[in-house]
Amino acid sequence: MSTRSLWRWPRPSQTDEAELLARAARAQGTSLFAMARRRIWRDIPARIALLGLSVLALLALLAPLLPLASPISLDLARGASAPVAPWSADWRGLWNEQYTGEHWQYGRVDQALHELRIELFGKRQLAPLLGTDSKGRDLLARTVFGSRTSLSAALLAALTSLLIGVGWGAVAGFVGGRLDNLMMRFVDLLYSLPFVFLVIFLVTIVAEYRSELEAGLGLDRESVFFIVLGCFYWLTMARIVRAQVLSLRTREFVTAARSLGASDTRILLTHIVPNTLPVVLVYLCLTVPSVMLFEAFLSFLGLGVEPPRVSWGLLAAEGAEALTPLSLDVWLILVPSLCIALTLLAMNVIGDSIRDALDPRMVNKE
Amino acid sequence: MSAERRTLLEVEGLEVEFRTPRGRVQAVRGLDLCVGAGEILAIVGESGSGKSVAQLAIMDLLPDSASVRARRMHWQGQELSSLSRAQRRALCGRELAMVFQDPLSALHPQLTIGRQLSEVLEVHERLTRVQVRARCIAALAEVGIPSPEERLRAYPHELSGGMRQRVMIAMALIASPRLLFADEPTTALDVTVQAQILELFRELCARRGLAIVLVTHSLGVVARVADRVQVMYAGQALERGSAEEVLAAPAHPYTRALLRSVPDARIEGDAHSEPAAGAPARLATIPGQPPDLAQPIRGCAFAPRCERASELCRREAPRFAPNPRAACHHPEGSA
Amino acid sequence: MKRFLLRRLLWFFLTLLAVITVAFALMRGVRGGPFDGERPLPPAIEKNLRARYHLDWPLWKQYLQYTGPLNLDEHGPQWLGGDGTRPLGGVLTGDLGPSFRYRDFSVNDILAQSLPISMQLGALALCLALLIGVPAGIASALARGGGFDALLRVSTSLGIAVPGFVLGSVLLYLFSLRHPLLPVAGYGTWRHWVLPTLALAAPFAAYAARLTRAGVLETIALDHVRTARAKGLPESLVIRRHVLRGALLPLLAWLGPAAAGILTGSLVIERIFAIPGTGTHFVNSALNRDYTLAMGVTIVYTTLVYAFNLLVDLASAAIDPRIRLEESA
Amino acid sequence: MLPAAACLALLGGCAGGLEGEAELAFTNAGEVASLDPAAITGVPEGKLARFLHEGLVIKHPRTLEPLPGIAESWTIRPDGLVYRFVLRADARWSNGERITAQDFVYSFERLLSPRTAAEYAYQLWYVRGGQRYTSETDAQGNPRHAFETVGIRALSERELEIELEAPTPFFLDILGSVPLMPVHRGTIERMQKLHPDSWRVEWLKPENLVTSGPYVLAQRRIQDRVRLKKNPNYWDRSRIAFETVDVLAVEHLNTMLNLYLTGASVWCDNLPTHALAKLKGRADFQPAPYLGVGFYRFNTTRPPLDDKRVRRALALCIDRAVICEKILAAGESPAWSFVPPAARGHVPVELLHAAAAEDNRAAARALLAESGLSLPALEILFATQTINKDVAEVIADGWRRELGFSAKLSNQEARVALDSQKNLRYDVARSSWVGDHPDALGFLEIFRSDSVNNRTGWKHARYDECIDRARRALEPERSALLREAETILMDEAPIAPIWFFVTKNLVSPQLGGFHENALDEHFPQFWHWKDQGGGRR
Repeated sequence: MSTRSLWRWPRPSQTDEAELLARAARAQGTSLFAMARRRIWRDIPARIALLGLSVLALLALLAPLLPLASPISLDLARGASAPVAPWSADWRGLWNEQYTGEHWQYGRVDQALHELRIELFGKRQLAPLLGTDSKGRDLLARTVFGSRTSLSAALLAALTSLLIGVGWGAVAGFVGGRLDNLMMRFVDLLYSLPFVFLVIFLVTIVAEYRSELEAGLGLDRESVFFIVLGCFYWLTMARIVRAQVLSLRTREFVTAARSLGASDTRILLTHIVPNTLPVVLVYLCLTVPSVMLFEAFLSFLGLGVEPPRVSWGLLAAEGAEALTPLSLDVWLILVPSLCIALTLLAMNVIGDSIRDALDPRMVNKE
Repeated sequence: MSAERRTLLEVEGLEVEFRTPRGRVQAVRGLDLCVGAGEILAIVGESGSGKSVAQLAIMDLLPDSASVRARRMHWQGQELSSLSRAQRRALCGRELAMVFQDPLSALHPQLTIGRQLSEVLEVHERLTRVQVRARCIAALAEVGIPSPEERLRAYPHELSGGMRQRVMIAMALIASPRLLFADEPTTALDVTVQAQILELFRELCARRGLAIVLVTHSLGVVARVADRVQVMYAGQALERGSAEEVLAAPAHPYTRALLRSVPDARIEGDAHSEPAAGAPARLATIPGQPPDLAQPIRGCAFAPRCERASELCRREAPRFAPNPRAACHHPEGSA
Repeated sequence: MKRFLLRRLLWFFLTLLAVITVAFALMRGVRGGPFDGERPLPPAIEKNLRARYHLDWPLWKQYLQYTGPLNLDEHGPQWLGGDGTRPLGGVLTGDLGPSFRYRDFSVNDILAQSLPISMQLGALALCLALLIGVPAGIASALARGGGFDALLRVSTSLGIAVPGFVLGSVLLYLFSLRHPLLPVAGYGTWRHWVLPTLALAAPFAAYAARLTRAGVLETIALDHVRTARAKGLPESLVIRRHVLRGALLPLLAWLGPAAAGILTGSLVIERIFAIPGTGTHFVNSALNRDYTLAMGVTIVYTTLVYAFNLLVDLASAAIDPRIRLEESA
Repeated sequence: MLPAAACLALLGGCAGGLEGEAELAFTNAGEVASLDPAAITGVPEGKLARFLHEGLVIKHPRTLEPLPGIAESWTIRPDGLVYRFVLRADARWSNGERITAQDFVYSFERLLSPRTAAEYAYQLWYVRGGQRYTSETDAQGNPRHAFETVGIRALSERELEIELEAPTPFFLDILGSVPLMPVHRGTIERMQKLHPDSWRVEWLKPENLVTSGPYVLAQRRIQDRVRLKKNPNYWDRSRIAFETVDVLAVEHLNTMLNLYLTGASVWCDNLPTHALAKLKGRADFQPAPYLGVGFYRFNTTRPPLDDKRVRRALALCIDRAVICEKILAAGESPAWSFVPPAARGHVPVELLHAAAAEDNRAAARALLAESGLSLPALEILFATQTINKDVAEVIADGWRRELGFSAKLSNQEARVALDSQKNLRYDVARSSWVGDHPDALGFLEIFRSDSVNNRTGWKHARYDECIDRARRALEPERSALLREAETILMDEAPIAPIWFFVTKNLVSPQLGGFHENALDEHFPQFWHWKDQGGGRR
């Protein structure tokens, strides 16, 4: 009885092996993310939300290029005027030639965009379709430019909260024991600090060392302001990631990886952190809206973005001021609030569909 | 098998269909079922054959995405499908009861055992608190739980797997129902505990005249406790009969293939099961895969995997005729 | 259980001490003092003023005077050179010091008057949020995918999305200015409470609805709910006892931080509706550099956050026995 | 359900308001710092104090001329140094005790004493030995000099004599101001003994406070309201028209306006800027000149701002008309001089400027060219408020267009901005000044070289000499000196005056006895409903 018969499957010859490898290459396993992407794409509301947000981001990015009025040029004679009702607008009045070209300090990219806009449109600009505020400034332009601040505030703060929060939570959760307790107590401490003082303190620090910060790190007050916002939002992220890591740490695939000799840091980075991503992503979609609200809240208190820059929060705060029996400028509050609300709605919808897509239990359910 | 057993449940032509993103799936395609008092009917088949879905359909516990149709579904002469959902729900626990596979997740993690037991009595009978406690302790004792009075305040995660399954059974039987559906009750338990639970089922049948519909995929369980057996495949019954008949002389090729794939089962006079000389006893497997229930099935569902499949099998769906024990065009002994 | 409470208390004091220290350093780091005005004071008067509130002492001494049990000024204990009339003082003896801005009151007074109102507004808003949010969440979970579910998901997203002051202003405009049904602002009869409570409760009702919906969807798919039905329990009892109990855990976990959030949220609402709560002091004490009041408010805030988190832990341990208290300390 | 029950309990418990409605209610900007006249700091405190306390004199509601208050009559020695007051026989404290000259001596000593650390103690530094008494203290912070060295003496029960350092024409106005109002010695000392250690000021509590003015304190809740009741023992009680008055503490300008418009308040003294345009021309909104000036300070220590031609050019190139009409929009008038026209007995000296804005711009460009200096990107510093931002934007816009340099806006939190000004850490800074009494000296003295309020780094020997001599001089030499000082100020232009303040009172037309005046001070003694007649003076 030759040993061959023990080996029931014939050993593949060279040509078969090449063919096997080719077939293996073609067969593509669908990773959880790939499946999730397909599910999100099929989820109609999520698709609309994604498209809406990307259009918004594009508009914000190319704002200086668009033929909009200047967001900061005052037209005191006009004062507050109502938006042009779409059905009554005679399209000839859609454009006018009064572009003043005033803008706040632009970075290199914005400056280039602005010059391109001057070449393309010259003095032409869109009429104040969304009306003007009490100082005659074009609300449409201010909303678009405001979206730059609000979106970058949200993204930068969310990014900060992502980096610090996930890092902090992962380490605390993974290491556990005394260090974990200490790190979490620090989080509790930060939770209860008087945030208003913190904002004033950091904003004044920035004002003081403005020149060094701008020259050294290229950070102007605005981006530091966003990072400050971020510093408030990584706390909850850390807590959520820690809870997730605590449960993941005991799972079989981690012990398996450790049994194969993987170092702790390798396990943390390749095994544990990627597995927290679904939860992190969902919470991120919640952080971005709450950062926008916090920025609006600070603007309401006058601690928000530094004039002449503008943000949705500032617009909403100014709009809220205008609501008195004397003035019926309701649109001043509706436009910015609607923008914030729709962005947050889109974020929540995407957050929901990500959670449903990545939740293993939901995979086979309708 | 005594003939005078009153038939409690008669089901004819049970069909269950699920709406899923991948289209409509027929989980049960025309099942007939009847069981009498004091009798254990075992339904055996591979996973996905629709055996659990059938039980849930009769108990009306399927999610909204399922639609259930049957020519007849009689419970003690009463047509079940004519009852309202609330009336069907009222039958559960009082007339029909059910026990599930995984006892840990089937018990409420945050409620004590006593609370989950007394709940059933709260709904079905008017008793004082003292009487309820007494009945609970009696129920736990009946299923063989030691010092039951101490268990009332315990939580599910504080008991072992076997104990938890006993609590499930106590909970199902506390309102003394006539019929118990058991959905693979012993699969999640280790062998020794499995035997005790099966023994418990036999006693309950004898003592209470309880009818049990026992769903399992293990022929060992069938051999140990079942009075009558139905073999299911792809949503249909392929063979039925008394336990001895089906195990000793299986009529349907699928049943024979199932029996061959059981490691220790020895069937005399069957060439396939004798191990080739010198080769290690290899388990016989059934080639191919069960059919995709989302697509319509023509003819016999087992045809693609049946070694006796003929053109007739592929064209025409078999019926329990001429051999009343197997729905097959070429049953055992006829070829 | 006692060991857990004791440990939690110990951690509370440590955190409080850390918060006071960090906040103290923070406040004194910010430029501008409590007595700066558009019209600065003649040097002599400024010197007297700073002496009266010991602002001319070195920082470490001011810190010890503020927190320490011992009173370090001239009324302090004899062995410190004082006349012994008032040996004890500072936060550890419950004395939160004078307010620099509201000279007639001590911080204890201001908090004693304003805290109950803020708590009352917060509690009312939270209860209203639960009363609206939880049933809505359950209903939309049970009618999953239906019209009501979609409607609720949109309205909850909007509820979360609209900033507090916007909602407050709009409600004010509709129900007080355009149709004078309710008083514009102020604090008095129950009618003064309707609009502020609604404005404050809205975002929290939205959150409650979303969390409840997620919780119910998660729990209703569990096996023990099917067992409950198999036992013949009517559907309403199944939902109430078997589904809700598990579903409310995430909601409970969120209640802790939410309760603290209500306090800050009420800040805007109290400003618009002129309600004499503690919210306004959060910001004004910072802007006025009223160090002691700002510190007092911070201590209250920290205590409330800690108390709520403790309550949440105890409640969730009560609901789910598997959560052992030691582990989550 | 637990939340439902809690809801009802809370709703029931929130009828915590005061009993019944007050006859008259008006809004005051936020919670007052204190009711103690010696601890008064700002306008809101003054408004409330004038209900509770009354000093030796009160002021005519329209012309602010001193009128007899607790003092029935007074005589001034020809050299203007000694004032002698005779108190009313029927002047009573709210607890019935007679108000005596000794009460005023005690109150003035308390105001001057370093122990009280009163912010307005310098109001009495015009009295002989006053400044020394407050400033010079021993190690424990007690005054080094005895109070006898200060020129305040009670000649008898009803006669009080005050001796000044130098003749001060506006001293009677000072005596009418809030810090000079008397406090009841008995209550203060009794409360001090009962509660020696508490920070709480017991004698100011509603149940203890004894007052000399038309009303007494009935109830007080922080950030909500102060309820006042008519003082039964006030000497002029027959003329007080209202039994109860509510002073509402409201922070948010919009809320204040809404309360007025819905009739819940009869008067609000500050308005959100966006509402001003819509209120123009209404019967209840008649802004009047107010003794205050808005101006920009130049940091004269930082080149090129050390050259007065550059400063003059910047000052000329501000479009004051647009700012006053469109941004401030409450009827403010453009300011070309520093001392407001509302100051009594002073002819303002204006910055050299032409009538037409275009000519000023041309002159500014010429001045800049003549100085030959180029302007770097100047930074305009202002406290975080929308109104400051808008004014700064218009000015920066004008400088950018006319003088060709971009001005950066830097807003800082209010107190941080002040701190930057004090330490000369700014280029150009927004500032304002409101006088206590309608006299030019109060305005011009802040730019003395060593004055704490200068904050421009500008020093001018002749200017200092004019101010010092004016302090001691009598008319007509005094006003000549002041005019010369303002001429120097306008020539050197360390500051650029921009607008003169106006009052922003929105008052119900039914309220009689309420008149606009330069100091926006209003005395409730004269108030009444117009249709019911009542107190006429």
